[in-house]
Amino acid sequence: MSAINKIKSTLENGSSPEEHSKEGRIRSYLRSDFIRSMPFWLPPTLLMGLFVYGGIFWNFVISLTDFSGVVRPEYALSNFDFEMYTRMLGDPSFHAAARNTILLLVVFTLLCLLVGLLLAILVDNLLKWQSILRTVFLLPFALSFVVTGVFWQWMYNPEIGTINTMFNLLGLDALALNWLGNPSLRLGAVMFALIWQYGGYAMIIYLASLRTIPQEHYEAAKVDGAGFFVTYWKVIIPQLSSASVSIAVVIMVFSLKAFAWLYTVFGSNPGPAADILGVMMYRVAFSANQWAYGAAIGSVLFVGTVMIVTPYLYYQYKRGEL
Amino acid sequence: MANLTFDEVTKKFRDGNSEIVAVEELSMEINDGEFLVIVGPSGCGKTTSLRMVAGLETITEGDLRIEGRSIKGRSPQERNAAMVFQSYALYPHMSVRENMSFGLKQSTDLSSDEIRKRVDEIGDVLDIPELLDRKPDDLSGGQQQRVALGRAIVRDPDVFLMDEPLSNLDAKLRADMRTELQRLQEELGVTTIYVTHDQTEAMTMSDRIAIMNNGKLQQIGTPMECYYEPNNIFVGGFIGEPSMNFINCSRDAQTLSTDDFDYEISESTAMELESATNIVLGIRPEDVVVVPEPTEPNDIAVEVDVVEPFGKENNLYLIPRDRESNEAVIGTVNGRTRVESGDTVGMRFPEEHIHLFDGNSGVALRHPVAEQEELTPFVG
Amino acid sequence: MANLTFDEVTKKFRDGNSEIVAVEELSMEINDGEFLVIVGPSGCGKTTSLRMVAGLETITEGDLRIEGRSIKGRSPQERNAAMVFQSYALYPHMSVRENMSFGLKQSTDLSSDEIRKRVDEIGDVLDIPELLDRKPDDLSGGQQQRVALGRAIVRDPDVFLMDEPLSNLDAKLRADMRTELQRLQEELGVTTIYVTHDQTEAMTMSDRIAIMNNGKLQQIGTPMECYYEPNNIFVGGFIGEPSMNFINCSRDAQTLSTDDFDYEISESTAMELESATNIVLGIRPEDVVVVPEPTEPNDIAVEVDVVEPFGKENNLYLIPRDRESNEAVIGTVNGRTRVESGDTVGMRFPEEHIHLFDGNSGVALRHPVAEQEELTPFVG
Amino acid sequence: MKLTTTVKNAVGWNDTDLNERFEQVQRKHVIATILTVALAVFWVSPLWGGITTAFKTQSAFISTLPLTPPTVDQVTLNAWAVAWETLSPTLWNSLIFTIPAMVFSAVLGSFAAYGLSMVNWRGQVALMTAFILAIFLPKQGILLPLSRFWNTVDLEGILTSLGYFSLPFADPSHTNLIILIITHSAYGISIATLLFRGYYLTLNHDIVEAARIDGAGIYAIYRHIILPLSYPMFMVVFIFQFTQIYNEFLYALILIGGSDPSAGAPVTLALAELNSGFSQNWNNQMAGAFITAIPTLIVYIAFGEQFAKGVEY
Amino acid sequence: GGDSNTSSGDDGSDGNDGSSGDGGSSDGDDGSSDGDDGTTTLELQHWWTDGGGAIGMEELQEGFTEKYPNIEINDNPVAGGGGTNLQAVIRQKVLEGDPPSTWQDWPGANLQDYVDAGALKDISYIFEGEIEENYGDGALLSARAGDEENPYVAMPLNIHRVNNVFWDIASVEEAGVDMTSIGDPREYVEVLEQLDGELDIAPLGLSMAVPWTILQLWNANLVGLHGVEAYEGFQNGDDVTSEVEEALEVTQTQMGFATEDASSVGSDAARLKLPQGDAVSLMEGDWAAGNLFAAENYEYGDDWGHAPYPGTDGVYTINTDGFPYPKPNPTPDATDKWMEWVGSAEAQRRFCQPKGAIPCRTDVDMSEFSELLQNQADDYQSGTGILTLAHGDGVTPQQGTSLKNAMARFRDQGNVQATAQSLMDAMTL
Ligand SMILES: Nc1ncnc2c1ncn2[C@@H]1O[C@H](COP(=O)(O)OP(=O)(O)OP(=O)(O)O)[C@@H](O)[C@H]1O
Ligand SMILES: Nc1ncnc2c1ncn2[C@@H]1O[C@H](COP(=O)(O)OP(=O)(O)OP(=O)(O)O)[C@@H](O)[C@H]1O
Ligand SMILES: [Mg+2]
Ligand SMILES: [Mg+2]
Repeated sequence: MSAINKIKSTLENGSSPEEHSKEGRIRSYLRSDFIRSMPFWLPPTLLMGLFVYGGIFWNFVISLTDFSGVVRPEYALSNFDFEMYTRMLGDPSFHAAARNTILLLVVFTLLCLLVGLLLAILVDNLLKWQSILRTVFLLPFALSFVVTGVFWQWMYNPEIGTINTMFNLLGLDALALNWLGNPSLRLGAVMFALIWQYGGYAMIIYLASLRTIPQEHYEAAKVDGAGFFVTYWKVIIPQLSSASVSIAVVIMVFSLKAFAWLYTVFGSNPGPAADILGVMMYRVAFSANQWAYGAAIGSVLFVGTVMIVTPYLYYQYKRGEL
Repeated sequence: MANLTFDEVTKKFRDGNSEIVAVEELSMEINDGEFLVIVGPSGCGKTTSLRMVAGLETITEGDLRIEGRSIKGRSPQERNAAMVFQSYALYPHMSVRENMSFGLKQSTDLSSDEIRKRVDEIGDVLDIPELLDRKPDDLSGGQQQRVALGRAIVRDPDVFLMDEPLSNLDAKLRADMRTELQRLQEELGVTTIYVTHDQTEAMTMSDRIAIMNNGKLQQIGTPMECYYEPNNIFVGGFIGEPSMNFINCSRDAQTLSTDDFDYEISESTAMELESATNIVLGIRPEDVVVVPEPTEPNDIAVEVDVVEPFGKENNLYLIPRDRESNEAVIGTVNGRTRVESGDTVGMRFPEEHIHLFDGNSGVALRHPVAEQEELTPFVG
Repeated sequence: MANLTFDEVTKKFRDGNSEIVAVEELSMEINDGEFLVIVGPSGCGKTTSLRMVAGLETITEGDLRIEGRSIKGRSPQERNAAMVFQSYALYPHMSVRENMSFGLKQSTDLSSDEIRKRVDEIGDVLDIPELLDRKPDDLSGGQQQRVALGRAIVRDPDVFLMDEPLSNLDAKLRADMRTELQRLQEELGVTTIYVTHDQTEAMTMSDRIAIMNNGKLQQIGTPMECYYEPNNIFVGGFIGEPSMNFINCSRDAQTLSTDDFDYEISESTAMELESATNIVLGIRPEDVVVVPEPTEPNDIAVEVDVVEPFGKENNLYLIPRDRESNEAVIGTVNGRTRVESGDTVGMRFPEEHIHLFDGNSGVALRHPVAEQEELTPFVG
Repeated sequence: MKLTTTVKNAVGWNDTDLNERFEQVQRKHVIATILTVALAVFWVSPLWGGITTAFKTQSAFISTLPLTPPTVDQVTLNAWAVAWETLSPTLWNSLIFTIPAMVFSAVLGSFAAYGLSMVNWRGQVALMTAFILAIFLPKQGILLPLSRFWNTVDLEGILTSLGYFSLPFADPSHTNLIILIITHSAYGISIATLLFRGYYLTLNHDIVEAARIDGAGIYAIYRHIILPLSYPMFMVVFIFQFTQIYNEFLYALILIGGSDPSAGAPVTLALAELNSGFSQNWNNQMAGAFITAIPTLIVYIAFGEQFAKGVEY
Repeated sequence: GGDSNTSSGDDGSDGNDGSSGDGGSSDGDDGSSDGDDGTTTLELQHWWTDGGGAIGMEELQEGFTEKYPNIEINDNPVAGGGGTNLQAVIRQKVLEGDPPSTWQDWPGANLQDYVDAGALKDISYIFEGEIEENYGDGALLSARAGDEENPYVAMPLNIHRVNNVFWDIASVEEAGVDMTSIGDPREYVEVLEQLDGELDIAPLGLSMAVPWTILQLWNANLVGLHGVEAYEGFQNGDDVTSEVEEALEVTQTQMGFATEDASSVGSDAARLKLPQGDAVSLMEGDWAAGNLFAAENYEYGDDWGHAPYPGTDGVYTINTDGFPYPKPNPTPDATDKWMEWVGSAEAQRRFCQPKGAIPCRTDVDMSEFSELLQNQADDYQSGTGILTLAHGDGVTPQQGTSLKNAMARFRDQGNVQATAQSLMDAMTL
């Protein structure tokens, strides 16, 4: 049983009803931790509920109307339909954006974990400069997309950009590609830049998690005859799975923020190769004044993300940590 | 299976600017198939010695040889030593079978089938065939311990290295595992170095005990040698539970005097002491004879301060009468003995059972008369 | 300071759909100022019993009374019990002084000055005045243990509750703290319930021992009662180290027979057994008499399988000759005894020292003849 | 040769006992050091490009590569001056709402995590799920409802009727800033709750029980035990939230609707002023980017260690 | 479509009348606040925070406050995203019924949604007379939200010409090409080929990171190849498939001549390719001249040249900036005055000269303007004005978004037929 359940049951049992009379029950109910802990969880719940779920619900209602232009919609049941959702089905822009969004949520998250892990392993094996290099990798995390978007526009410049300059210097001219221009590379380039920005976060959590693995496991593997790579691959990395899950959740949140990066670099029109639902929603609503359609995209995005996160929640629930 | 030689092995750690000498000029020979226990207080360098054999620490000076061939500089993989860690260090994400197979996969060319067969065999030996598909987290402490052993055994190593493998178990289980480990080692006949700070483990399990203190070897010998003929005060105090009683005396010819009493020794004993005047008298609690009242010349009148009952025996904390001293002499009496805190009794140190040490160097000057008794019933 | 009554206390946990009965109809009375040790194997309900007293668990059935007044339904704050946790549970962010003051601040109206004075006092009692301004993380295990004690003592509670407070310490320190705890409790005279699974602690520290198994109380009594007059096989086996030997016998009149040997009992003993035919003979290792060879009628010829040397004594694992059986009888002999694995010797169970239990219910039918001996020297 | 020396210094070799060291400092450390340093150089290169640009004259910018540092006659502080002039009035606004919002979201998140970890009731799992899902809210999707909401709630009127504006420090811009504080707090709660909850799961529950026995109630336990022990996680959440809120653009854009500093506009809106469409002045923009990033960079460099420690739980 | 637009426009103007009554009453409020401290605050939002626009804006405000000292201007810019940020803000505010006094926007069809919502006031009373007479037709059309049927709802301030070609004289001379005599976009393509063959640098500077520049190029090609009729046909939703496709094909070919980094540079970086010597020619709006003028040692006429985009001589593709008049209006009097000021020759002179655009009015003294702008002004007065598709003047927000979206697809996927179809579909939205 997890520690938390123990805490729960202690606190719960500590003053749950023991008296059997009605009066006593009410009294002890009022004294129960459920009631007494209310001041702790109720205000944040209300605030979060109002803004987040109120907003989501409102957004959903808008998606049922025909709201466009700059005339406020009439919220009447008779106006409600799912037209915007059917429209989505036939919209090639939506298909492209949905595909890219899923790719970003899944592939970017995985890559980010991978890079974070590699960085963590490297930093963990340093004898010196650990803390300074750790800070270096974490620095981009502090910056806003408005800034990093511009940086990467330069980095990717096929002529004067750092990336291609580097490849040319290394004699790998074949790899000096048109990163943002070539539609088939664009999304990958976006992910790479995002990894640069968020890899440090993954690294820092992985580092923390690596520290919890007893030194004996490395030594046992060594004595067992495993080399450096086998030790990590077979012994260490599998033990990081729960850290990976929790990093993945946060990284997925970040991947939704790719909106700001794309918006900085491509405006509201990254093209089908890199369009994502967040950008499309903004474009549709705030450039084309098609609020209802934008709202519908927003609802789909939220539900879709939730579906991707559900396995995580279930995993947490199974482990009794929800 | 091999013999192992420590040749003046020294290990220094750099700690900032200072140097820590963890092991100092350790020399000993461990015979093929022997079960050697290294014992000593915390920080005395036991683990470090073991890890040098495993190849997890480098050797600063001296040499280590297996079957006469130096293993200095070889990587752990090349040493064919198997290690059991105090924390077990089982890989939590692998099943028991995978844990046990891992070393074989990494360091041998055996086919999966052979590995499977071997693991099954060892599983049988250790009586854990039904656990093979579980994860370590689903096992009890004792079962984990067994798996950790299995992981070492399965590799059929030249040397077993065990670092306090039983210290995470509770008393009962520890006693069981002790016997089992011993039986297994005998069966397999693999040269074994076993590290512990628990002298009971050292006594009961080992062929020979190596006692270390402050990085230095104090004594190496069979349990009985170490118990009955400790080289010095340290060994005398460390081996045996409860500890040997030590009494500081000044000697004048055949008289050992303390503030509380005088103790006359025989001439032959006195001769063994040569010219030493600063003497520590050592006597084990079970050798202290408690009598209803002092009758013989050397008997001392004492008060029973505390009675610690263990069932079969009681430990009496005896304080010389009319003394404020808190330094009690512990004497063991039969568990059925009617004696209570506050009683006044006599305490006797039979001369044939006393140890005498040089008070300055701590070196043993005289051991009890070596007497191996014929079978006599135990009168606890 | 108060007496404490368990009145048919039952605790059930819901675990999914099934129910776990952690404690079943536990009734006992703990006297004012008494030191009661609850002992039993893992999972027997010791901790649960303690936590019910603390108010950390509710009581499913039955009642708990302090000084005759039910404390059921009262919150922990209202019970005036202090608890020492196995993990110490010191507040890591508070200094030792703050740790000790916290309870007083929360549950009394004492002024800061009074609290300070009281903490200083207790600091002196525990000999930790110089630690008061340190943080727990800067203390050694033993010091932390002392602070945890201090935190409990300072509140001057009606009851002390301690859940395996020494199990995180190493053997030597544990032995020291044992004595100290006992001394303190005697000094303060606070009713104390102490939970452990270590029978040595139970024996040496307690006024009385309560032995639990499977949620049920097996026996409550002084250490000597529990050791010499165990109520049943469980208690007999649990108390004492090494454990009592048990031998299943079938009885025909005055003869107890096993596959290996017959054992004749006296008429008077036979009468105590009444009609029971399925008998378990129990004898403690130190009561087993090992003789060079069988001479008397009840003597059994055995082979020494293993010799476990402890220094002052050896445990011999004795196997009836010509038998494949692995079930050895353990006999303790003097440490100086010359005996080796493989020797053939005789084993004798003196009738005055045997326990006889009903083979079906496990209940004790006959205890050894109660004999408290006068002081005799210990011949280990 | 030079490389070896560098590496030797890096891994702490000195020339004596080199052989011994070579065994101890294994190859993997050397390789790790080389790789990590190379990656680190790559990692900072975009930032480096930004810095060099910010110090270059416009013509130097046109004629040189971003990563080459400016020569003496190409250096100018002009861009910094321009950027500072544009941004400085709004930097303060940013801090005024970022810090309270960071504190509120962290405190409320810690409240929620405590309240939801320490009690057991039927709806608890559902509520926790709701908190976690809330993290995934696409924020572009609720801009419209959000601005509707704040237009319906007449905060200015409320503040006026509360007499807020007669306070000495009050400023009309505070209406907007308070709107931002509340909004960011509300949206930050969910991630803060998640982070705190993960941390509270690792706390030794014996401590809580000890406090109960010591006579502490739910509030006292939070106040005296949980809160002080949450320090490392507060550092993490603070840093996390500071970055997220400070760098946020969309909410401020829609809720404040202009980069007028006296209306409470944050620095992110003002930064956009340096990038106004048809002709972009990179030098100013880069200088602006760095000025904007100063607070977050300070936070990371000063508290990065705490962040790293805090996430170890 | 047009009909219902018109009728809703009528409705709008009905409401307009009603709310000008409202305006009157709030006017009264204003008056009372006038009485209090004698000043009114005009809230002005725009995105000119940098470069020539910022200087022009300063001039504009300065002139206004000189003229109306008791009207204070609350200068509240929303920069970034080439105006999209401001537009997002304004739409929110209009939806909330809480617009600023006025704001910078592209007049023309871009305002159609506001007109439909009745959110803009009929300001014919300001236009009638002097302003109407002196404004060019294109500017007046954009003031009517791009639709002759609408009343005047916005005051255009300046005009940019979108159909231009710029070139680097040294390079062109090296290649032996005459940029001024190119007849149409196809010939331009041949010129590009020739440049490509002769020179090491890219023939064309073009930004493809954002789709509006491609849309702008295509727009120019359509007019250059098929004249104003094709443009009008396209705008009216006629079937001009073959014309659209041909223009797309040409555009696609041209994109092939762009600099290698076209897809990752913004429009400003693309313009700088000329002074940097990385590209020979450039199809851009005349705002690009601002960048070229700004480059050191790079002089108009000596180092770089300008001409109308091939085939569009005599056509003036208009991109205006202006100020819509929202209702309800927080400061009707002050906004009236602002509108009058913006419509004045003085204001347009002060603004347009630093901005690098020509005035909407034809009676502004151009003597201090650059030679290039003087030429442009002449062309504006003599040529046919059409509203640009790449910005807001000629298309509604919906149409504009769809056109750009189609172009972004075109850039990535290069499918001429599909793009033509989406482009034409967009215009029927
Ligand atoms: N990596 C290291 N760096 C510096 N000093 C070390 C290192 N490892 C051990 N030491 C020091 O060497 C000495 C011996 O340590 P070692 O671990 O061998 O003791 P031990 O006998 O195993 O003790 P324990 O019973 O506590 O495990 C100690 O003083 C310890 O502090
Ligand atoms: N909160 C709980 N929920 C369900 N079952 C529980 C809970 N707490 C204890 N139990 C069960 O009740 C029984 C008694 O547990 P308890 O902790 O009292 O044992 P214990 O004697 O203290 O054991 P140990 O020596 O291992 O500490 C066990 O079977 C345990 O699994
Ligand atoms: Mg050790
Ligand atoms: Mg327990």
